Amino acid sequence: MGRHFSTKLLSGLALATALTAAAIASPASAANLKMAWKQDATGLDPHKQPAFSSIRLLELIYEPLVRFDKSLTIVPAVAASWEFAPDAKQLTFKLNPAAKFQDGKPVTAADVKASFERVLDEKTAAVARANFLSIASIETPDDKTVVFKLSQPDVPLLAAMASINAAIVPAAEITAGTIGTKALGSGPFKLDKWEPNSKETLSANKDWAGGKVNIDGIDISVLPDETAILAALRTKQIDFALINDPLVATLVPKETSLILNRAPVLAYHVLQLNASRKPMDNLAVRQAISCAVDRQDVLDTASVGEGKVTGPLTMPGYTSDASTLFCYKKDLAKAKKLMADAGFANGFSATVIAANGEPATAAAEAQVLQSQLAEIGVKLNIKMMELNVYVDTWLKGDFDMAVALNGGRADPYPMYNRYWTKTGNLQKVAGYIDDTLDSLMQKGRVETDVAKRKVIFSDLEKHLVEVSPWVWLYTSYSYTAQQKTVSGFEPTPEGSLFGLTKVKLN
Amino acid sequence: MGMLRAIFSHPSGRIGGTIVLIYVVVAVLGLFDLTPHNPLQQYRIDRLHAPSIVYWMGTDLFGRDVASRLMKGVGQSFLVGVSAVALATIAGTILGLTAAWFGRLWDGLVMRIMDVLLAFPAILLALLIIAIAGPGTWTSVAAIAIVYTPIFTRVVRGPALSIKSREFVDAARTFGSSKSYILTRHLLLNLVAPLTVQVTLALAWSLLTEAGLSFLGLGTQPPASSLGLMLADSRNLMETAPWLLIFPAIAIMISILGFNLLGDALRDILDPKTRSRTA
Amino acid sequence: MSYLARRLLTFPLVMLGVSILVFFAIRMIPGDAITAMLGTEAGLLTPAQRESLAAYFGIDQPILIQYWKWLIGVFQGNLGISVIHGKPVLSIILERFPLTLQLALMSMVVALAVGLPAGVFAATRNEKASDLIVRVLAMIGQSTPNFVVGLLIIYALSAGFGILPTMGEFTPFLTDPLRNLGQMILPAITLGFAFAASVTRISRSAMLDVLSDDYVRTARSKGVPKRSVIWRHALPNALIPVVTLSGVEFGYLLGGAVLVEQIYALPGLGRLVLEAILQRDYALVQGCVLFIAFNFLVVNLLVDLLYVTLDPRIRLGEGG
Amino acid sequence: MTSLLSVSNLRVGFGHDPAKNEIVKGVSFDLAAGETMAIVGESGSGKSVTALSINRLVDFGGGKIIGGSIKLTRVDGSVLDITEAKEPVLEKIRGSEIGMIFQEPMTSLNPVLSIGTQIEESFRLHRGLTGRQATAAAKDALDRVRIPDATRRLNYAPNQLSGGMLQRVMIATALACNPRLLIADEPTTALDVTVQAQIMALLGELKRETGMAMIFITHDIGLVAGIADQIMVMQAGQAVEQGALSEVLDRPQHPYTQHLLSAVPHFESGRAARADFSRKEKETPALDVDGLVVRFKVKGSMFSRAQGSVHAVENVGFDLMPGETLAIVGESGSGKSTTARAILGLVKPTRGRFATHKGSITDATDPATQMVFQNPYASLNPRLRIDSILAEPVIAAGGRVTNETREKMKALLKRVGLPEDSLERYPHQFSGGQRQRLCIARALMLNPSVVVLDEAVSALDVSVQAKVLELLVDLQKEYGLAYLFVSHDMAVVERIAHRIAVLYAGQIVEIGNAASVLSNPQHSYTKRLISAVPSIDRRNQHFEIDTRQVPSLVRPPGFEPPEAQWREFGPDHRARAEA
Repeated sequence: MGRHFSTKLLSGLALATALTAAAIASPASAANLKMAWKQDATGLDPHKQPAFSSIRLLELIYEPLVRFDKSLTIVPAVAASWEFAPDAKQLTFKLNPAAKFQDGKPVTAADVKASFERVLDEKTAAVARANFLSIASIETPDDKTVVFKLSQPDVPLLAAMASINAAIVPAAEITAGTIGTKALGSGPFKLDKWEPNSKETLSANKDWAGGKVNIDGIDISVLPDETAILAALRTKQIDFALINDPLVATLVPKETSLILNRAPVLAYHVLQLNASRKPMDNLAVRQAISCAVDRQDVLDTASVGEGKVTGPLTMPGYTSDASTLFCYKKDLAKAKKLMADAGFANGFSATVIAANGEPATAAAEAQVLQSQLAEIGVKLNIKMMELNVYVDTWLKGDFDMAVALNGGRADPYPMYNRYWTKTGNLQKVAGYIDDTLDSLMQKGRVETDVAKRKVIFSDLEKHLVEVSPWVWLYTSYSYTAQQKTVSGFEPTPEGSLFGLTKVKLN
Repeated sequence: MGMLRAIFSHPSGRIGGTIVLIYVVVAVLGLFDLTPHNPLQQYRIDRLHAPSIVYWMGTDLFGRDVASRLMKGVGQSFLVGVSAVALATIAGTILGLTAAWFGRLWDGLVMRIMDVLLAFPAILLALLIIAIAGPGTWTSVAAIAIVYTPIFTRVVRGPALSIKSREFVDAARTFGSSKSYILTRHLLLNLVAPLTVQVTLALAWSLLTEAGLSFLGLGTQPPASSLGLMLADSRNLMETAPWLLIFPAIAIMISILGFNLLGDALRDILDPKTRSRTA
Repeated sequence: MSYLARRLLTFPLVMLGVSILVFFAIRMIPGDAITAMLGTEAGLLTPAQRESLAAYFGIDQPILIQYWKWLIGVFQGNLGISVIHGKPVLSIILERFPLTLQLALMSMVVALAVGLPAGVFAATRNEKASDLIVRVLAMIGQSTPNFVVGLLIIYALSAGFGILPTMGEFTPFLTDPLRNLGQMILPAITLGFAFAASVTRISRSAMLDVLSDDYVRTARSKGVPKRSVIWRHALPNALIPVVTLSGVEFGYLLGGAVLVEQIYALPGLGRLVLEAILQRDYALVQGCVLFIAFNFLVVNLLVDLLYVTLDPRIRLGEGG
Repeated sequence: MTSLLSVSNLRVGFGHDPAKNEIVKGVSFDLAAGETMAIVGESGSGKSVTALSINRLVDFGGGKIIGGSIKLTRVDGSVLDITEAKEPVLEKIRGSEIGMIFQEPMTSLNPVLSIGTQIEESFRLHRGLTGRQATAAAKDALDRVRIPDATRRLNYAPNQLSGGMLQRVMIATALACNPRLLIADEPTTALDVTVQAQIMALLGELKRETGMAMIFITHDIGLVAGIADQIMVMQAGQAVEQGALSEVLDRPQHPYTQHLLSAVPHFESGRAARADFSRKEKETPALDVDGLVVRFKVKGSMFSRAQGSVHAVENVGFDLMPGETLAIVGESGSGKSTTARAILGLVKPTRGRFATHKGSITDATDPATQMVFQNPYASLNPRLRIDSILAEPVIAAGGRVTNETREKMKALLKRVGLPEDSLERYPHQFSGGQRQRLCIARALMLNPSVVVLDEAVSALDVSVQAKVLELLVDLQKEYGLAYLFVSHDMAVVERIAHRIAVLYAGQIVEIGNAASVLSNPQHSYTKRLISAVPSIDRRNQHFEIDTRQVPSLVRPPGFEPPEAQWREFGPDHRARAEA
């Protein structure tokens, strides 16, 4: 009995290892880039999907009129050229004649008009609608020109048009209502197959107007566990991968066969204080908290130093030197004095909410902040929440404090108009508003001169940090990892994967 | 008393008993913060220190002493495990007993509800409860308790049905003993044996489930630590700081091993049929 | 057979119970499909936009009417459309189910192939050293959380040998057996390991019980040799509790092993339901849970029938 | 006569240190071919262990032969010492040269294998028969043990046959390969007396046909008279007396043998019946049962209508005077227990009226009637101490446990012959006999007028039985108790009953004064019952074999039995007229 039993077990194991090795060797399609990410897209309708994981996929399939390049300057996409009228109340676009949809039909002005009308129509519930309210009417003098008539000058409009949420879709598809199910865009790649939360197969769009793509296609697999992604990279099962968690990303450089691309992003880690709730309604308390937080220490512990401390403005051209901002160097004495002045000498207790795993460093940040604020008597109770429960609570502003990672924009106005303007939709979440903020925002919106806009918005930043409704912490990086055999990928501050169009497999 | 001597004379009882005893001591020390370092104290300069004489099991991402957090973690996991299993036992016993005793309609109703809970995938049931009530120690307790109540109901109902037909219950009926007297003195007392065995096994399962929930981010909430949460957090640091995974993994494995061995010993001791075999 | 009839009668009742539990429980979770899709941007929606999205997701009518409509649909075999996948729920489930089914079957094969002989081996060498070793090994198997075993296997294989089961997508057995087995063997071992431990313990105690029964003594008195006393007389009777245990466990496995699927990145039923809950795809969650509950009940019924055929002593009249 | 088997100074021990835990302490005997040796003794006397040592099955039960020798003369004349033989050799002997049958036929056959397969196994092992040959041989084996319609029965599963039938299958299996020695370990103890008679007859006949030797183990010395050539009486692991049958039965030397023959109840066809009671005319009966009917609905499957019901008890009526004992006698399936349980309210009667002199009792909580059950190990809650067990009736009747109640408990314990300190002990610390005394004490806590005893002594050892019966008689005289004594053991009934009611298929077929019913039975069933009872003075009697089964009690719905006509035989003795 004994002998028979052990030999059966050993032979079973030997078979297992042999099969595993054999299965790895079989190559996927030759010149396809094998890629993996943790968070899969949640939908295919470019006008409705704000989720970062969806935008990365849709940027490869659809194209907006214009887009940002590496240094966030606006470059042509579907539109070859554009210009504001002198009074900035009219914006004319000339379409690239070679631009064609993936079914071969050329992109016409009518498609552009239909797309923007779809975005503006409330029934579509398009995400970026708020940024285009200044469009009064859209005229198409000929097939290749589109004229936007504006109700008031709106400089950030052009930046807003550079988002995939304003992608150009075929008018015929709109009428047929198949935008959400069939992915037909004018972008560099065609979506051949999509199994949500499992895998996507993309093939290169031969007659893409934007130039030649060096790879035949992309096989994307969804690996929910980032250690698995690292393991897949190590065993050459994938050529390219997106990584969220800095703890995993920092392991990539240790592998000789892998390269880690690190690109600073506009999204900012922040500790939001709810100024509409006692005792955070007291300015001194908010300032005390801001002074008690050691931002560099939070960055070093939660994200192992991967990132840099930042003020409210994170986009190139507007960022300022963080050390000049109010209380950006930890000053415990000042913090304690402020607390005493506010009558909270022995502190108070509050709850901070954070979403589970979104961002990956949320729990760590909460725990570091908890121990830092304990030094001025603020006893924090951490409440980790499942993502959607967090979003629901966050939108209702139903929290004392919240650890968050909020998206950034290339232009300060669309980034903060929802929080720091009197008519902002997310006023409840910001929990604070005053006239200086509102007037600075309006001035910034209409000001067309870039230098003057920089001055306006840096005043806004100084004021925000002083009034400290939120404690801005740091910006981190978006990571992509690739085998040494992959070259030519350029990351962008918006974390877009558009750089894959330039990638070569050698 | 007699039971302890019996447990320690049984081969697997000896091993299981000592393990569980050690864990109970560690859990008590942990719960009363009698640990080498303050488990919540962040010595951030010593982040991710390898095990040394100062930090016996090294430090975690925030420079907290892993040994102290492990002791606190054992306390927390036991707290969650014991209270969840206690809840499930009480609920299961009441439902199982009444179902066995009153039979027919009530029995049908109770067992159908239990079937519904059993047919529902366990981890998803726990997930739904936690998502509704928000994660936290007591919601995990409730979630695990609700998942185990059907199992306990069945473990109680089976033997209760067989005891109900035993002659000493008939005798009690002939005196006209009251229903509650028969339920408590005759049925309940004789269910102690199968229940104790099930409790020890359920404690082992609850540790596993708590670890599973923490892995999905729904178990114990930071900065508190439970064995499951420490395991889950160590996932992405597996290569840079392996001690963060090894110590909690061993701790959870040995504690469950202890419970299983104890459960086996109790089954042999309390179940008269097998008592003769393990002379 | 009144026992079978009674069991069949309770089937729809339990399914109804499950449908009510899942339908209302998921709607009690804060955050709905809109926040799931739009995240923080949902705050920017104007009332009209929110209204049209609610209609799109079918969460605008009162809850009872939603339930009634859905139930009617279920009876007609239409489990509704998944919002995220844009496909009928049933087709998504049937796409993901082969993986979970194969994983469940393979884990059971691993569990029985390892557990049964080990249990019988331990029982026949009762109380000797080898019995204790097998039992402690079985215990260790049952004491390790399967996600820890999974993590360690992945780390050891990738760092140590540079090989790894293919992840992310599932190649059905028929299309490419080699690649399929390569992908499924390790998760099956991870899942089967803990399951094998409980099979060992159950079969050991069942064998010990059976070996002390009268008919084994009768068999010996007939001069039946030691080996066939175990295989022809003892094992068929000891199989009964093992069958019940593996049946119930198989029923659970059909619900998908969420944790193992997560680690090995297998698009199985467990992950499908988990993601559906996180994305508040109500139709998909309800469809999946009904499907899993249905399988669980069918498997339990089959186990009962097998139980009766294996052991004629249980007259059908008195079971249940 | 060459001795087939010669056992000298056999010593067998159990557990880790067998020497310290010796059960059989030096037993020797010789057995010639074709001879039958009976080994008689009570439980714990080591008789079963001796039997199990002969074919070394004792090794599997945790025992070990630590001394002496067992020499078996094999077919080819060679002599083998079984104590030294290795397992493979023993496997050759078991089944082919030594057959064995056991006490519990219901559990001695493998439940999942058909009867045919289990018999064919012996032929396959020792005769190399396979397939159709083996099946034919199995069918012949079944015919030989007089099992009707054998071919169909081959595919039956064990649970489809009655105890008697199963024991016949066991005999067929054991004798399949015509072993030269059959060891029968209490083969009929678990069977009804009429079925026991048929099995004994079958064994006697098979012995004559095959000339096989037999070792017959039993605790009932009466049973041995009809079949044994030699007797060996064992007590506490030693053979206290052995010799030829008549030698030992007529002139017992050892006091223990004498005790077994005299003190232990033996059936003497009515001569030993009690005469210490006479019924006074107008006294109100302690218990009057009239027209008791108990029927259980047989639930058809979901779809077909109810198929009718089991008529367990049909129109039973009798009365019971204070101080009098009425015995209800019948075999399993006759409805005697159901009658007792119906009176106590444990079973809901379909019709019928009971009255005690304290008025009619409607439900079970009448303290006047108490019950003592059959299995002493199951009728006491193992988790309760004796004082709370005894207190239960008082609490149930609404009383409170005062020291006065404790005094009463102590008195009762003394009265039933148990030490006063037993109040603090648990049931598992008492022997079977002591537990039955506890049950009796519990029944007397509320000074009942009627005590129903359902097979109260049948689970006890023979000598313990005698003492408990004496106790019951004394208590009856002291407290004027009325006993309703349900039993299947005629020897015990003869010792305790004033009047006897014979029950068959749910109906009283004969009732009357004990002496007249036993000495001159009228109804055919009573005659058959009494003739089947083994007794010492009927030596080497030839029993005729009849294989009639107990009739099925299932009747179509709405069936009512015909009105009973009675024939009178003396002042207090009447029998049901037979068709």
